Amino acid sequence: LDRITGQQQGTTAWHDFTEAQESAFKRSLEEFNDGRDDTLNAEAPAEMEKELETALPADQGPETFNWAHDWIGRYHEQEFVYDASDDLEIDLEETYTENALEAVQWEGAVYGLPYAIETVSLMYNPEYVDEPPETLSEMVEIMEEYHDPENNRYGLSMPSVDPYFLSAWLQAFGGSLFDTESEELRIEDDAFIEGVELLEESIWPYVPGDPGYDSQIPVFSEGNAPFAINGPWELEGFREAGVDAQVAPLPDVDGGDPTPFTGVQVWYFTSQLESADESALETTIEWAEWYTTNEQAIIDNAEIQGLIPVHQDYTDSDNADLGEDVLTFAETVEMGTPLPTHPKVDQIWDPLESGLERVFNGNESAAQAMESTAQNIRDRWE
Amino acid sequence: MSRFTRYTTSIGRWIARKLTWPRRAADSARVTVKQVRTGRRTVRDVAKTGVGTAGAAALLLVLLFPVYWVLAASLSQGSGLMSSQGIFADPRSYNLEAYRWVLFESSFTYAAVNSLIVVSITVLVSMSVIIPGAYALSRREFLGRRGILYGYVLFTQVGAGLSIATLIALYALFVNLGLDNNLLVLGVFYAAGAIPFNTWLLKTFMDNIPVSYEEAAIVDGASQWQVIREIILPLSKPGIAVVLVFTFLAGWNEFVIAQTLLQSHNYTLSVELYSLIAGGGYETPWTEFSAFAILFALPVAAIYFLAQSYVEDGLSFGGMSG
Amino acid sequence: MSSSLRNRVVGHGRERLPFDVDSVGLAGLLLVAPGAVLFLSFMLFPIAFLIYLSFTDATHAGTVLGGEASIIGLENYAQLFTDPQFWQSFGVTWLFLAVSLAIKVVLATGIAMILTHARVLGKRYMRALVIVPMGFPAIFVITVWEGMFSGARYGPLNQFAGTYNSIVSGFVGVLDSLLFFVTVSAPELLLADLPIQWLSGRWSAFAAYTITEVWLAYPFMVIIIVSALQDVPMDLHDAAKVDGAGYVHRFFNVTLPAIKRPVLFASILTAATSFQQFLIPFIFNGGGPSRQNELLILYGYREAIELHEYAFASAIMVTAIAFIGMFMWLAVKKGNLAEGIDSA
Amino acid sequence: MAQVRIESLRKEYDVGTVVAVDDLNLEIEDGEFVTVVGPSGCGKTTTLRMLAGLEEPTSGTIAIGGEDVTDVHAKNRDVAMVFQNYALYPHKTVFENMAFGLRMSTDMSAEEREQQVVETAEMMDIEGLLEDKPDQLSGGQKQRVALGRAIVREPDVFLFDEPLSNLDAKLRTTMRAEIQRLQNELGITAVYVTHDQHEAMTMGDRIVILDGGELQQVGKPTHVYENPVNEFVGGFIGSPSMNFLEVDVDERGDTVHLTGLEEEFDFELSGTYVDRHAGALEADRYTLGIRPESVDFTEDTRNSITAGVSVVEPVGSDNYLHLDLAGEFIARVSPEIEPQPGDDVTLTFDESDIHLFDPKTGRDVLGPTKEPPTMATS
Amino acid sequence: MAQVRIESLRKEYDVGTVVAVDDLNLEIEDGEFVTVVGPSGCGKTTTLRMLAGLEEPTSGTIAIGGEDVTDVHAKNRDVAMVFQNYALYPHKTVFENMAFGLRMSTDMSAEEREQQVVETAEMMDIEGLLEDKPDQLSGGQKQRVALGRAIVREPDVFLFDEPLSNLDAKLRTTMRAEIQRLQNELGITAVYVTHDQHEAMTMGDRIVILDGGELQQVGKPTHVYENPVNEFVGGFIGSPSMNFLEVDVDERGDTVHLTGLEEEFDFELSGTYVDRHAGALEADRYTLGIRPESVDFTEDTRNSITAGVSVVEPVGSDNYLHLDLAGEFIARVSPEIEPQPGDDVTLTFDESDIHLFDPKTGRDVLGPTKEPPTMATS
Ligand SMILES: Nc1ncnc2c1ncn2[C@@H]1O[C@H](COP(=O)(O)OP(=O)(O)OP(=O)(O)O)[C@@H](O)[C@H]1O
Ligand SMILES: Nc1ncnc2c1ncn2[C@@H]1O[C@H](COP(=O)(O)OP(=O)(O)OP(=O)(O)O)[C@@H](O)[C@H]1O
Ligand SMILES: [Mg+2]
Ligand SMILES: [Mg+2]
Repeated sequence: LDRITGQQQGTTAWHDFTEAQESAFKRSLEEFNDGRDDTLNAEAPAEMEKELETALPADQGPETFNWAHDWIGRYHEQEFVYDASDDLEIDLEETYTENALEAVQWEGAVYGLPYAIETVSLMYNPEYVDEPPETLSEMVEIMEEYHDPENNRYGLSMPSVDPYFLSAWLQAFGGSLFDTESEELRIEDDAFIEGVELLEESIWPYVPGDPGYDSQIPVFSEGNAPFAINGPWELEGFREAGVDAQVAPLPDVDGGDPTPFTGVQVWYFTSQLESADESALETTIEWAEWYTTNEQAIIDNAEIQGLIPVHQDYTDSDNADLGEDVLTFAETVEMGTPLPTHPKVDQIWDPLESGLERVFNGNESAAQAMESTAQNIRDRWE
Repeated sequence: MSRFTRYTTSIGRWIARKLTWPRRAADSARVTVKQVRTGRRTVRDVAKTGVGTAGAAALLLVLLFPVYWVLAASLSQGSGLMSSQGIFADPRSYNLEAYRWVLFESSFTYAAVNSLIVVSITVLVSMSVIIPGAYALSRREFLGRRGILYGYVLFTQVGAGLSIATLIALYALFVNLGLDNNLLVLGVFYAAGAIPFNTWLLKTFMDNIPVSYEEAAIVDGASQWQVIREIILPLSKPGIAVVLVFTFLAGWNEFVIAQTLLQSHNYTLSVELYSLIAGGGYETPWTEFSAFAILFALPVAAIYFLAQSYVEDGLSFGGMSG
Repeated sequence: MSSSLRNRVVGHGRERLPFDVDSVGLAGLLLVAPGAVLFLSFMLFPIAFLIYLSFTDATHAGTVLGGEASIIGLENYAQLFTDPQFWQSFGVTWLFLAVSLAIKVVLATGIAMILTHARVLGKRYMRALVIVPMGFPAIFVITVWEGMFSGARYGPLNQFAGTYNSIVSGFVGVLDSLLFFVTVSAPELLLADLPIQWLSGRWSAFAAYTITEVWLAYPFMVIIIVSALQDVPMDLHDAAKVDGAGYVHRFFNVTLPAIKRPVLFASILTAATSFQQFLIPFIFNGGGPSRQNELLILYGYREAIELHEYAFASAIMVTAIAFIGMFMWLAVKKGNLAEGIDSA
Repeated sequence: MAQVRIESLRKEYDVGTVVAVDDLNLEIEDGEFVTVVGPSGCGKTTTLRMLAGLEEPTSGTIAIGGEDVTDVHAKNRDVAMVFQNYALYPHKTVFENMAFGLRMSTDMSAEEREQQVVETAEMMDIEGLLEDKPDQLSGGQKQRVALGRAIVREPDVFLFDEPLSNLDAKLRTTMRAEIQRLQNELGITAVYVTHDQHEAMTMGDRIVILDGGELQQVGKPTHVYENPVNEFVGGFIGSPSMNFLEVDVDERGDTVHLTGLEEEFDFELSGTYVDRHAGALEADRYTLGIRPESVDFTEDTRNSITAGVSVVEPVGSDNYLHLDLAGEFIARVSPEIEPQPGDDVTLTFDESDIHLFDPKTGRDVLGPTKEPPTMATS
Repeated sequence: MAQVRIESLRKEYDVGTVVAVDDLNLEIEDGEFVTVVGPSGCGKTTTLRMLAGLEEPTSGTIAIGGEDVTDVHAKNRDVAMVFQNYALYPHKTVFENMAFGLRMSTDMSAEEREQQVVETAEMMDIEGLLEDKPDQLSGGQKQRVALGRAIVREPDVFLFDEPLSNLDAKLRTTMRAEIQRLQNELGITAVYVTHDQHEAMTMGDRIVILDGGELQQVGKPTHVYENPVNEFVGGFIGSPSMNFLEVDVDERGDTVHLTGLEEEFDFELSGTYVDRHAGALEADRYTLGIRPESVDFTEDTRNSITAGVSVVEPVGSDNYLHLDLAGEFIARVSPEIEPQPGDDVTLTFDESDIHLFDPKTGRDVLGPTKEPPTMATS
């Protein structure tokens, strides 16, 4: 009957781990729950973002969930998150890197604890490439050599219009999406448009025609492309498919610096905790503290998915055995800048993606597209 | 008991009839050859039939290509759907790995039980109001009959879109009443949505049952209830079968509402299927998705295939032609 | 005279059982009531709530559920009717409805005719197969078609296009070697430019929607038309043959009129569903590119769920419901479905 | 087995705009077989349905076996009806069809029911069909099952609504005999609607003729044939139809002459005849009715009429001569008489065979003298 | 307007398991009206459909107007068919129904078509219905429209498939006359299938009798009535049916006696009669056939037979006496003769009226002497 009426008990965490990640997560969860009176239950909703959106205001949501830090601003505004600064027992400054700590805070409140940081980087197939290219022009040369769509061979595999994957180049010449201080849109700036033009010139000619994620992946995983640009989560999949994918830092750009977005992975504290009973609050806080500091979890994350730790103990010491890949990703993270968290940014992604797609398809020039996109976004802000 | 065995044997015979076509096809082929040889049928005549049949079969192949494609994909574990080797993976590499995964490792079975719970409620509740409603609308005169009928016709096809439109309102309603995340309520909700179309459908069907059967029964001394049980219901069988299938589908296939109202431990199959695409990373695991989808759609497809004549009868708007 | 005869014909269906009128129809009312009440209780409240919301300033779900919204009158509607995106969605929705309906009707009629034709053996099995997709969950069908329309070179449809290209060039190549004085190369016009970005082009995405919609709805149409075709008296065909009518004339003069009403009926039903199509654009490309194909319901859904404009979204939904209601009402009136109500 | 008594029965449809049955009075004896005829739409079916309880009379009463059943629901009247289209339950076997009524209206045990059904089936010679469904049966078999279904209940009254109209001629003859035999054997009161002349004449103890919802005549078939009360009945009963001629009545001294209005024709009535009908011939214009078989040929020019033959229809046993007289005038003659179309023939008839109808009321002014027609009682 | 010639026509269904028409030979003159009768399932409809081109013969040829049309598609034959259920296009008005054939098979202009349709409609008296749809028409009106649709095309051949079987008796009589008048006027060859005795006898110039797919007899109706070639035709044509008695032939010196097998009955044939049929009476057992109207009553005990009366059926113009003889034996007598059931009557008949059928082949051994029947030509 419980199942039919579905009334759920206990403290809950929502997650959106992939299958590979899930087993490690489950292991951690078991370990955490072992011996606890109030255990933490895990659930994986079909579409976490939408479901949080309805469940939280209705008091039907989880106590915690994991996601990149970029929702902090909006969730603060919608009052979906809980400020746990008074409840935390851990010394934040001592434990997490500065970047990461900044990411989970908003106007002084602590809305979650960070456990990793990630970004996209270059990957290459050693069958085609001996040494990873140092500069973009080297990379273009190699892509040029292999690119031959007629025979199912491409230069690069990359979700081609998703701003997250393109951010390194879009922001290569000093451009950015949004100025958090002045709350102004920056995509019409010359620096940003230059970034788009760089894509047009050096990147897009070498990817498969369908910019979508699902279409791009197989090109690399089946060994039909020398390069891919993707995140640590895909590494395992590539290797399982039989490509000995290697990670490299993003190549330098003439006259600029590739600046990818980085995402801090966070266990959020939700507004559910405001009315929650003592034990639920305790469980949630303890879980976040435990997970973000647990060695096994950190190593699992690093090894399985190439997630870069944000725990100071593991970043400083090069001796920590986290593997090559993580170190390489860490190098890329160094170049990057955190995803903006301002609520207004939320309205930027979709229009920007459409705008980029129009340029990708050759329907509009970079400047035109950005101009109309900016207009579009401003309309939405109203 | 004997009734049960009678039903099972007749169902068995019915399935057997559906499945023995190769033998019958061979028989008629033999006869045709004989006819041509004895000059009873011209070669041209046979050829025309051959071309017609081949054309129809070709059309069918084209139409059902997506089905074939998913089927192939579900068997191609290890060589993704978007494989650059082509649409059709090498049949030698076909394996049942994905099905094993769906059945034993995914939450398929668990969600299937949820789906079954929802569907049984939907079917039970909707049938128990649709049949009397259709009967009354078809056979009785009462206050507001035309109004209700009009309303039902207007709402026949609005159900699905309406639910999306009123999604948030529904959610608010359910949450406020504490009825969200409740399979029972979800089932009842589907039943409610299925009422207008199916009531109207069944009513149209019942309209074509001649009144004289009822009159005969009344003259034979049957009471109102006996007339319904002994005459109307048995004669409405094809219509009821179709409505049964439709209400079943209403509960089995719906996804948007289920996703909104249910939490993941209560997901039905359709939401689980969707979370295969949407959840957990960027990439769609096509093979698993296909296997999952096929196992999900198979029962309904099988019912359709076997109940074809009922469906054709039940959807025959005989009274509407002309 | 003819009118009284007609009354008798039509009235036939209106016969009711004896002594019905006395009982003031109480029994009848009691029989329909549970269904009607159940339906209304699940439909009426949400609609009322939606209408209420459309007059408020609710933004994200929190404001709706928390009851923090306040009434602002018709502002949302004013904004809606001046929003170019609304008119864009509105137009493309009707276009989608019309195009997919036209294709559906023609295709389904064709299939139904073929699958009832005397020259086709095993047509019962083929019919059984052809309606199987009706049982597939929409979400499944749509996802599969999304895969079919993959813009990758090795997306299934692009592969077909590739095969087509090589057939064309192969054919031209044969021509070329036959006529060795001139060099013939495959004309660009005949060749598809591969890979086709189905879902990135405005019209190709629209075409993809349409094809998927057609595939979703054709089985229902086919069944209805097959049933209707089987009710066409053979005698009428014989009479037309004797009258000197060939196949085409028989189709237009005997078959078509006989299946007209069922087809009309099925058209209205599926058109109403098309109008509310949501999953196809939602799954395919979110109504893209650049919201150019954002069908009405998706438009509302996005405004609510993704853009956190619940009140505005409610105004869209209310408008959509109003239109679909009007459409059905007109269809019922003009399409004489009301006759079905009265007589049948 | 019961007497049926219908009093001032009236049925209106559509709020009185259609009067299907108008002030009908009729008494049917226990065990009697009554046939009901009339043109299409005259109210035959409506009357039957009111008897069965399927239609509520607008006014008037119906009594069965002395008990007023006007307000009794159909299911509580002990009548059985055989519908024109049989109305066999298509989803039930023949056995179940027949057992249904017993199951509904008696509290017999299953064995008793089975026994009774099987007995009846044997009587109807359909015991081999008991396991079949109606759509496996031929028309004649269906018919017999429908009869069997009615008979098995041994009702008070049988109602038949054109039960044979869907059958072919041969089968009809057989079934007709069968129904008669059964009704005789069982002695159940029966009301039999038909539009077949022959059935109406041969099957009924009495025949009821309706027109426009009103009763025209009731009586023994031969009596009605010979003494139609009015022009309608005269024209309706008999095939080929009675011939009609418009005549003037001309009293010339002692004798009375009938002279043709459009035809040259002078027919002198004998004195005894005139005496017998004294007082009847008051108007001076009548419609003269004469049956085709009463037309004789003569050489005599007195009391005769000469007409051209337009068509000769040989039907084997007789020849029908269509004559150029008063629109449609048919003489039935023996097959040896074969005039050619275009020939002139002279014909006459016996004064005892003629009918004189009042052209306004249509009533036969000579009619009632021969034998009082058994009119509807009240 | 054309002659129709059918040669060795054969039609099999279901891979030869059903032979619907078997080796049919028939020649129909230009302008002739031929009626086709036979029991249900004898192949009447099949023959007609082959003539129309709706069914492909298994073997044999059909020629219309001297031209072999066996392989010509229906739409290219100039025939018009009136279907049993009319088969009017339900969505077309009467006008459109009638104009459709003209539109399809001629290249008349719209005005010409309209003129022709209106003319025909006037001829059929349906010009007031031109704008109506078929379901607004009564049965008789539909019938006339169906006829009109056939007539308007002025085809080579008319085919009628039981066109009147759905109509009531009165309407049937009227329509029958109408069809005959029209066919006469237009002079178009017509083949008319019916199972109504009366229609078959009265309408046809010649009558064709089929049984089990085989031709039994062709000839003028009266000739066939009087001289059925075999027992089947004898029994099939005529209503009530011919009576049959099993008899032994007994040569007693100079005279020949027919003695009843089951009945006590001794009938002496006259010398002249025997001489005339010399050589015909070779077997010693025959089935004697005698028509109900040929049965006379006598007081004489010679050449007579006594039987009990079981039923007296008064049909107004005659009485039918059912006698306890040879299963079913009917005598048609005038309505004055009214014995009571149970009475004994003595009956006899003229030797010229009897038929003797060979019990094995069924052929009438006396038959061919009177007049050579017009058999099918080939
Ligand atoms: N349900 C009804 N509503 C309105 N009028 C009706 C109804 N039933 C019958 N009538 C009318 O009542 C009259 C008598 O009908 P009824 O069916 O009794 O005729 P009938 O004698 O049985 O004719 P038929 O020989 O054609 O069966 C007709 O004028 C008919 O139109
Ligand atoms: N399409 C068919 N398939 C198989 N058998 C058929 C078909 N059509 C007719 N028959 C058979 O052929 C024979 C002759 O049929 P037909 O319809 O010509 O008879 P009919 O003389 O017109 O009979 P009726 O008087 O009942 O109309 C019958 O035995 C019938 O069962
Ligand atoms: Mg009637
Ligand atoms: Mg026939």
